[in-house]
Amino acid sequence: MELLITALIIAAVLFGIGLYGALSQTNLVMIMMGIELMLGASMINLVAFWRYLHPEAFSIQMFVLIAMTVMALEGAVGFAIATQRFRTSGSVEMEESAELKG
Amino acid sequence: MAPLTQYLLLLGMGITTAGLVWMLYLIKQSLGQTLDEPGKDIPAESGNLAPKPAWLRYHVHYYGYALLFLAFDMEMAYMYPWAVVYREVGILALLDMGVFLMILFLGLIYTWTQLGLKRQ
Amino acid sequence: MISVQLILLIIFGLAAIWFGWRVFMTSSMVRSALSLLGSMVAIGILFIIMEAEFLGVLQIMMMGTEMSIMAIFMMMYMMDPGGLGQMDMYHQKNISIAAGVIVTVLIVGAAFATDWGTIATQFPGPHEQNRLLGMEILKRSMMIFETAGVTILTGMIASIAVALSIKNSVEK
Amino acid sequence: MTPFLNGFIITLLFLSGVYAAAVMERWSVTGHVNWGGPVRSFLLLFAREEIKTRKHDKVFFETAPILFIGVILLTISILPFAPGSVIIDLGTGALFINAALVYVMVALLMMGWAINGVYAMIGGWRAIAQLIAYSMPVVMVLTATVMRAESMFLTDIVESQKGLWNILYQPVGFILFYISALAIAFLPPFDLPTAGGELAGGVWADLTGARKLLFRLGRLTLVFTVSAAVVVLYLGGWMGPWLPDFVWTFLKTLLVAASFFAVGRFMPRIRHDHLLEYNWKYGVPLALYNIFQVGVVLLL
Repeated sequence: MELLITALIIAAVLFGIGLYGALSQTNLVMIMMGIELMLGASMINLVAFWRYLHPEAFSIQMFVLIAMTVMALEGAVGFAIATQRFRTSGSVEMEESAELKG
Repeated sequence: MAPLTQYLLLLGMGITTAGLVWMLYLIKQSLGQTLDEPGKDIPAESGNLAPKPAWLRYHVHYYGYALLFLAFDMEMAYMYPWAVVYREVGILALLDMGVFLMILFLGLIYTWTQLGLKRQ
Repeated sequence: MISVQLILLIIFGLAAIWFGWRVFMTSSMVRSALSLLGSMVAIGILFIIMEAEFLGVLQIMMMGTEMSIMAIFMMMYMMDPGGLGQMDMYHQKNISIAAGVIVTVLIVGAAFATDWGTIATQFPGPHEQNRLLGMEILKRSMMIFETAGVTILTGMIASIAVALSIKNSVEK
Repeated sequence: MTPFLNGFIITLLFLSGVYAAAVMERWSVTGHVNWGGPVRSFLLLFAREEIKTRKHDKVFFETAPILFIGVILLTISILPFAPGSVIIDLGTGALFINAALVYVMVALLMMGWAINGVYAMIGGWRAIAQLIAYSMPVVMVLTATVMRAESMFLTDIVESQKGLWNILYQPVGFILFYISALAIAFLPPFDLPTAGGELAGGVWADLTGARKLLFRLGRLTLVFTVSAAVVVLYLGGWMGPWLPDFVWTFLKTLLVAASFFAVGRFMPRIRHDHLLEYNWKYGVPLALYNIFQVGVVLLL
C-alpha cells in the first residue's frame, strides 16, 4: 500500500511542478517542458496502477505507450510552431503572440 | 536472478563507475595544481583567442530531420512487443505491422516531397 | 515493512522531483532541457523499479533523443541560451505557484482518501510482459495501435507543413 | 561456473579487449603495431595538467565524462560472452543496448556545451545529428533480430542463430547495423563530433588530463562494446567449433573491432548533412525491407 501511495505522491508533486512551469513561463519551449513534466507524472500514475492494482490488465501498458506517443507528437508539433513563430516574428515569447487572440 | 536484483546490480555498476572516476579526479588533484598563465584557459579557435563566450544563438541545419525523427521515433515503442510475438501470431501480425509501417512511410514520403530531407 | 523497492522508489522519486524543479530554476536553456532529461530518466527508472521493465527502458531511450533535440531547438530560438544575462522569463508567478500547490495538495488528498483495495502481489516477469504487451497490441488494442499510427502520421504532416511551408514558398 | 570465476573471466576478457582496441586504434592512425603505446599515452594523459576553459559549465564539465563511460560499462555488462558468462541477462536486452548508447551522444552534447568553445559546441550538435541519423535504422534492424529469436534476451538471440547466423539470414540488416555501429562509436568515416581534420578535435579539442583520458578510454570501450554487440546480434555469439565458447566471442569481437579500424583508414569522412540524407532516404527504406524479408521468411 505504501508503495502505491509513494508513487502517487511523487507523481502529484511532479504534476504540480509541471503545472507551475506551464503557467509561469513566457517562452513556448519552456511551456512545452512543463507539459511534458505533467504527462510524465500521469505516466507514473498509470504504471503504479498497473503494477499494484491490475497486473493482468495490459491495456494500461498500452495506455502508457499512447501517452508516450502524445508526448513525442506534442514535442514535434510544438517545435514546428516555435520554428514558424521564430521565422515570422523573430522570437518564441508567448507574451508577444497577442495577435493570436480571437 | 530476480528482476529487482538485476536492476540493483546495474545501479551498483553505475555507482561504482562514478566512484572510480571520482577517485581518478582526486588522484589527479593530489598530483599537482594547474599553473595560472595568461591565455591558457581560452578555448581553441584556430590560433586566435576566442573573443566571446560561445553560448550564442546558432542555426541548426537539420531541424527538418529532427521534427520528422521525433514523430517517427515512436514507431519503435510498438515494434518491440510486436516482434516478440510475431511468430506466434503469424500472418495477421505481418499485415498489422505492414499497415502501420506503410502509414508511417507515407509521412517520410511527404517530408521528402516537402524538401524536408535536405540541409535547411 | 520497508522494502528495498520503497527505498529505491523514494530515492529516485526525489531525484525526479529535484530535476523537475531545476528545469524552471535555471536561466541556462541547455541546462534546463537536460534537467528535464534527468527528470524523465528518473521517471523511467521509477518504471523499472515498479517492474515495468520494457516501459522503463523505452522511456529512458525515447527521452534521451527527445530532450537532446529540445536542447538544440533551445539553442536555435533563445536570445541567450547560456543564461549569461539573467533574463527574467516569468509572468503571473504567484498565480502559478498557487495553482501548482493547490493541485498537488488536491491530488495527494485524493490519493490518501481513496480506498485502494488489495495490492497485487503476483505479476508477470519482464519477458512475459513483453509477450503479453505484444498480444495486447495485436489482439485487443489492435485498432488503437493502428489509430496511433494515423495519429503519428498526422503529427508528422502537421509539424513538417507548419515548419517548412513558408520557407519553401519563399525559396520558390 | 561460480559467479566469482565468471566475473573474473569477464573482467579479464574485457580489459584485454579494450587494450587490444587501443593498440588497433594506434595502428589505424600510424600504420605500426606498437604494443606499449597505450601505456605511454595513458601515463602522458595521467601526468598532464588539467586545464579548464574559462566560464565552463561546471556541472556538465564534471558529469559528462562519468555519463559517457558509465553508460558504456552498463552496456557491456548485459552483453553475453558465453551461456553462463553474462553479468546481467536483462529481459529487454536488445532495447537496452539501444537505450544506453543514445546517452553516448547526450554525453557528447553535454561536453560540447560545457567547454564554451565554438568548435566543441559544433561538435556537440553534430553528435545529435549523428544520433538522429543512425537511430532509426538501428532500431529497425534490432527488431528484425528480435523477431527471429521471439525474445529480447540477448542469450536467446544468440541461441536463435544456431542453424544459420544472422549475417546470412538477414544480410541487409547486418550491413545497416555494421555501418550504424561505426556511427555509434563515431569512428573515422563518421567521426563528425570529434573530427580531427576539420573541427580541430571538436568535443575533445579543449580537454586535457583526466577528462581527456576518460573520453579516450570510453571511446575504446565503446568500440569494444559495439563490436561485441555486432558479434552477439549477427555473428552467432559464442558459437564455433573446438575452442571454449567465450574464446570464440572474444576472437570474433577483436576481428570486428579490427575491421572497424581498418574501414576508417581507407574511407573519407562524410558530411553530417550527407549522413542524415543517406540514412533517411536509403537506410530507413532498406531497414523496412529487411523487416519485411525476415517476416516473410519466418512465416514460410
